[in-house]
Amino acid sequence: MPAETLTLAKALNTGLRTALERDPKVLVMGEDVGKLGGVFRVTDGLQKDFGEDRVIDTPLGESAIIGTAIGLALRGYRPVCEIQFDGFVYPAYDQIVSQLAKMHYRSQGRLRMPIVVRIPFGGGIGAVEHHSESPEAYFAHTAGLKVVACSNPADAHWMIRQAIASDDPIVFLEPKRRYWEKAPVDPDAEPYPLFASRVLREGTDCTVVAYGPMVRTALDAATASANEGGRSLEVVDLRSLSPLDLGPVFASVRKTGRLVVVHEAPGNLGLGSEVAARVQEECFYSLESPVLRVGGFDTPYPPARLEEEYLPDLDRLLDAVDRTYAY
Amino acid sequence: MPAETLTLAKALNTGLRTALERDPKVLVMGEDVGKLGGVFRVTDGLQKDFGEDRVIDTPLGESAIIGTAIGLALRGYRPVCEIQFDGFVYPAYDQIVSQLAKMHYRSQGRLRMPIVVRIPFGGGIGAVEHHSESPEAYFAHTAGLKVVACSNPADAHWMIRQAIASDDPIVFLEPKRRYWEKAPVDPDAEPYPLFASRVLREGTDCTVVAYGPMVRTALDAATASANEGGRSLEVVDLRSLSPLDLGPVFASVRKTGRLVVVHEAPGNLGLGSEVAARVQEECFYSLESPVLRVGGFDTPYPPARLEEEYLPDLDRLLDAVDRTYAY
Amino acid sequence: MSVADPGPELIQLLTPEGERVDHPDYSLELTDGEYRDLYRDLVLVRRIDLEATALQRQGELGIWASLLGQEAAQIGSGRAMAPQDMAFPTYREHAVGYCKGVDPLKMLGLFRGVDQGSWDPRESNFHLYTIVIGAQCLHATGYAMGIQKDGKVGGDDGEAVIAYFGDGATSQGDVNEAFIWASVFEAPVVFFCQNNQYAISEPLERQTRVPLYRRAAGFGFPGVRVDGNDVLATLAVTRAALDRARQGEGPTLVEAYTYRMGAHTTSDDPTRYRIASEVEAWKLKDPIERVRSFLHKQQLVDEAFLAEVEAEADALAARLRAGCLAMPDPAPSAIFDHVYADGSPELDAQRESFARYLSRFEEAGTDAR
Amino acid sequence: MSVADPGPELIQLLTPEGERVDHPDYSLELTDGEYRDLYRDLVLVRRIDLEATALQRQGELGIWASLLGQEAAQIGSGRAMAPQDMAFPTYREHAVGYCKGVDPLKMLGLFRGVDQGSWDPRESNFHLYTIVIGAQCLHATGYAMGIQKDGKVGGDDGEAVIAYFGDGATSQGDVNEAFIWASVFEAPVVFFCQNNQYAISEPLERQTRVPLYRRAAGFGFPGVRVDGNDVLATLAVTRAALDRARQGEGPTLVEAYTYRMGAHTTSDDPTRYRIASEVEAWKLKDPIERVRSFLHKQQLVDEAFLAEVEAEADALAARLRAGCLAMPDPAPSAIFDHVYADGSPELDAQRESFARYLSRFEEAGTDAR
Ligand SMILES: Cc1ncc(C[n+]2csc(CCOP(=O)(O)OP(=O)(O)O)c2C)c(N)n1
Ligand SMILES: Cc1ncc(C[n+]2csc(CCOP(=O)(O)OP(=O)(O)O)c2C)c(N)n1
Ligand SMILES: [Mg+2]
Ligand SMILES: [Mg+2]
Repeated sequence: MPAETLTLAKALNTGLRTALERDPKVLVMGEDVGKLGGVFRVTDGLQKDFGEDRVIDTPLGESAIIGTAIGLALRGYRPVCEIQFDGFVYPAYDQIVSQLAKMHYRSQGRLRMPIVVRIPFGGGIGAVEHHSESPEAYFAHTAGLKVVACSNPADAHWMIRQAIASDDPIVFLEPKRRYWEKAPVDPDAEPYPLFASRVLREGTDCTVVAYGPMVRTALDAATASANEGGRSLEVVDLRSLSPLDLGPVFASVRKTGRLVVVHEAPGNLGLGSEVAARVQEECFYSLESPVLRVGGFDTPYPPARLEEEYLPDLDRLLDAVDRTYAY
Repeated sequence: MPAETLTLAKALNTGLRTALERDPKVLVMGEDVGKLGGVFRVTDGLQKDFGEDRVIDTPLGESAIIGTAIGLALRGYRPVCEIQFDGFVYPAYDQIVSQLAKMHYRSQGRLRMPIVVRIPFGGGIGAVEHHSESPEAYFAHTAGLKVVACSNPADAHWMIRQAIASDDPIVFLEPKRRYWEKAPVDPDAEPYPLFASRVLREGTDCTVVAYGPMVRTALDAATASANEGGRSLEVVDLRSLSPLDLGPVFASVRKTGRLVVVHEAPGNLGLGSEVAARVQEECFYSLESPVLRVGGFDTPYPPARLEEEYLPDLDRLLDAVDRTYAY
Repeated sequence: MSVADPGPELIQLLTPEGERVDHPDYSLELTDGEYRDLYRDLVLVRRIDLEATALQRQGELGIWASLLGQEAAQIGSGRAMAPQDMAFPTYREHAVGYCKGVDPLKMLGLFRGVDQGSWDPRESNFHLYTIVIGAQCLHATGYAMGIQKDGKVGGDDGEAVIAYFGDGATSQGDVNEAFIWASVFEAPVVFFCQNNQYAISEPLERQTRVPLYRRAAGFGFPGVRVDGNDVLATLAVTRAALDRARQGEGPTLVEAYTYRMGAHTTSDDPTRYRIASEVEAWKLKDPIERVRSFLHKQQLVDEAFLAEVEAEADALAARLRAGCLAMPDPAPSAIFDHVYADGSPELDAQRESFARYLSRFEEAGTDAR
Repeated sequence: MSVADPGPELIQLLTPEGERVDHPDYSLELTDGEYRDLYRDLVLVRRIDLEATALQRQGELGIWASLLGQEAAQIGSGRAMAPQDMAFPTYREHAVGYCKGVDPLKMLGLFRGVDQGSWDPRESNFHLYTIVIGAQCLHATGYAMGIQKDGKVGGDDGEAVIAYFGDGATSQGDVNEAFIWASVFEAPVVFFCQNNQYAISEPLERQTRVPLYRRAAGFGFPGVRVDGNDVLATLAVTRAALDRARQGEGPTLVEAYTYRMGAHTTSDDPTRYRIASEVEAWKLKDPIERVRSFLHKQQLVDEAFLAEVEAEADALAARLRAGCLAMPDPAPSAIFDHVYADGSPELDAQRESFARYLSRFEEAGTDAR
């Protein structure tokens, strides 16, 4: 297949399709994933082609979606569970943190949990409450889980395939407001490793670390800054939130001496805090200024008409870059 | 009443009793809290004295404990919910993060949630799986909740009373392995503010930040270090994990130039990361070495026979202090 | 028998053709004026719903969850409540809010994205919308336990609670836990399930193999299935259940058998998962038409009355529209309001620093990029 | 009727006095040898339990969850399983594990604190213990769905699953969700509830107002109540339910009506919440005594056989004790083993740095302080 220009949602869809085609043990399950193809159409057409036995419209219960997926995995299946929106994963939290995350450890490696929990996450789509959450830290803090976030169509396609192929339970975060962004996807390319961060743009003045929906924002900020004759930003896409792959970040900070981490989730105990804690430890003598964090405020996600203010944007990001120069 | 020497568990018990006596709207509810008095006897005798209507043995369901407590709060009650062990709070996670934490915000301040969720937390008691967890970061990352942890009998008594009196939902963490430690409790003393950290021991060489069960460890380390003619440690008990009260920590670090944060929870995205991130931001020029974190490893809590190795202890703490001198 | 077949247990007092029928267990005596009022209610709430849908189409609301087809289930149960009774809605009970005296304009705020519920539940006894499926059933049960503790059951001043939820919601753990607690504590709560046959795209068969009302028996309390498109039957059945509750006889599950005539929300495309003929068949059971034909047959209304109701609906729609358009966006600082009752110094600091940040743009006379 | 009264619906094939009785729906034909085997099973698992309790008292186990009084419920259901059937236990099903061929010694590991389950569930078809109440019911249901997908229902090679849980567990959302899924998907799973009358200190009345087996009907599948102290009835009822499941007829709820004769666990003090006379009354229903008197009456056993079983029990207890004492503590590095199937570089780094840290003490010839 040649590279095709796909939306991020469609790139996920083709990734899921490939996985279903290649491994009869792969299942897709969740609310409205079948006939409807999911509320974002990520699973569009899959039930039609793979049948109700493999693409399963489930009863309305997130705990049961994960709990039965665990049972299916024990029986040798590889379930890909869709949680309809970020804010609806919490009823399944117990099954995820107490069962899914611990089964391999508890069983001394005898029982594998090749389960992917797909979650459209983040804000920016003008939705009502519970549809714009960024719960990644709740999962990344949980040993036994792996957590990844894609930021663009090519990664979306490859990362979902790699996540399904992995024998560990993976929380797979999809930047819902980027579902409709397009880019070429080459399904035959050599994939980039799943659990690796990636420098997306080189720069010399300040490192910017982002993931998921904020990667686009970070790249835009870098472009804006460059166009305006401003600072040269190096942008790193974390991609894997747990485990973190900070080698490239350390290298970058040793070069630039400055770091801003950006995410939509509230700053308090967000991924930015972890990155800051590690970078100040590893790069203590390289830092010219403290690591700064730009995140959602430490409030519940506000009503949609306030989300533009709530969410970090290009300006708040560049403001933070400026502030690293004020030290 | 004169000061009495009480165990931490008994100090909580007298605090609950006082709250039940003074406010008829206060309720105690949970699994086995009535006739049995709770598996740690923290609610011992309360049902006998206040009746089944106010001290309620509930059906076995954590989601319902919190969910009905929310309804009771809407009706004007002030429920104190007991979660039997840290590892059993997750079935209630949705009610806690999506409902309890957000109700006041959602209602524009019209609906208050004066609910306390008591959780015995942490390890060190030789228990089986799910009985030794440290879930504080999961709650502290959640805007709308407040999270506190007591470390000694006097604080336990006062903090539970203050938490019950507060109009905000509070996750109240009790260091279960310190339940049996004794100290004088003066129920008439002027209480220290609930949401404030506290310097428990002054020192000059390195600041140590701890909370809950690790406070004892930190104090012991400071004593050991002093006795061995080693470094002089300043020990700060965080007490409030959200909001954080880091003023005293900043002041201490400006004095000592060094900081070690210790907790039982896994290090990745633990409270230590947040403290490190903030301290490097606030005290960038005062730090002589990076902030170091000593925590549980990033694994599930291991079988009991390994917990002594897993849990941070005096040696690992002092080792970290030493390492701050290696920079 | 398919679970989607209502079966003989369906309680009906008014047929789709507008015939008044008797039921051995449920009777209802209404004055002519009360019949007319119910008709007015039905027409007005349908108009509210249509106007809101139109506002969404025009970009004035972000999304709208339509109650089209469920007017009778909501008005019947809403009008069954005494003022002191408390309702816990999902996101679709606009007509119940209307019965509880909440200004429909306020119910638009959440869908417009300017707030997350702006009415005062303590005044209206209509709780805020709950979007997480099933969660409110536990709140309702706890609230009902509070009524008991307040001694407001069994006497003349008895109070009761209704928890609204959908057919899909019956699969959530929380809803089943609410059944258990309500039963064990004999809480004065009515579980009112609007079985509108779908949970977004999923038909009832994905949630149960047996009629939903039967779920209750296994938890130790009665369950009944009522024709949710029959406002009279819904009123009678819900009133009886509320009375039972307020008299201290514990919970009841009412399954209001109805149909979601529109899309799940304005974001949904139901043609992907259901066939037109099904919708057509349900049109014949329209909850308003049957009342209209009853009123006609009984000669309880004349053209003037119908026109008056239409005019009232027009005026209400116009007020809604104007009010919606005039709804101001909240100030950015509102992000920080009401996170905590007792405040938080950390958050105050964030609020201030954000204000400083914004004021820099204002000073510079620029907008955010 | 109190929920704690078993009622006439209790299925029994062997009375507490050791009389064989008939039941219209359940029959059981056993050979003499099979009767004797059941007796041996009961005696051996009680001995395992007593020895473990003793080991805990002596500090060799951190805690123990005793099955005392529930031997028949567990042996009856355990022996009802075919080898290919899969069991999902709580933390109390030691006798089921025994039936599935798991070495009882392995079941001590978790309670000693050296592991969290060290047998291979894929070999024994006995899943690891699940401590979080109710969670395993969903795992069992998912596993049963997998059996369906594998085409292992309805044919000669049919497989089925049992999910074990307690009376308290019926209040958990997960258990109710499992009922829904099993029903909707017609999964080959038997929900086996050991109603031992208590959830720690809380009596059955805190969980339900009606007998638990009735819960099933509302979810669309049969529920039965069997005398859980009657190994024959439990065997017959469970076997029938498993056969139903493996033939593709979907789930069954079996409520095994029994009693927890001991404390909840060795950490518990039941004198705080129940009276001695209740325990005494249940002693008369002892699951082993009734088999013994049946065997005696039928002259199926002689003293030599009984002595042989005793000797076997003694030997087993001795082996358990010796094995338990010899169980080594895991190496500290085991903390880091098996967190991930595919590993994690971060964790490898932590493992290494911890090893370096420990080796410093070793070099210094000191222990941790
Ligand atoms: C816990 C949770 N999971 C998923 C959703 C997404 N969702 C919103 S409405 C809906 C279907 C609800 O169906 P039903 O209970 O029948 O109510 P209806 O919308 O038909 O009135 C779903 C799955 C949600 N809001 N909450
Ligand atoms: C989710 C959860 N909440 C609380 C506990 C603590 N706990 C352990 S056993 C138990 C009682 C269980 O009662 P039941 O289901 O009847 O089983 P039994 O112990 O009687 O066999 C409780 C509350 C737990 N293990 N899991
Ligand atoms: Mg519905
Ligand atoms: Mg029990």
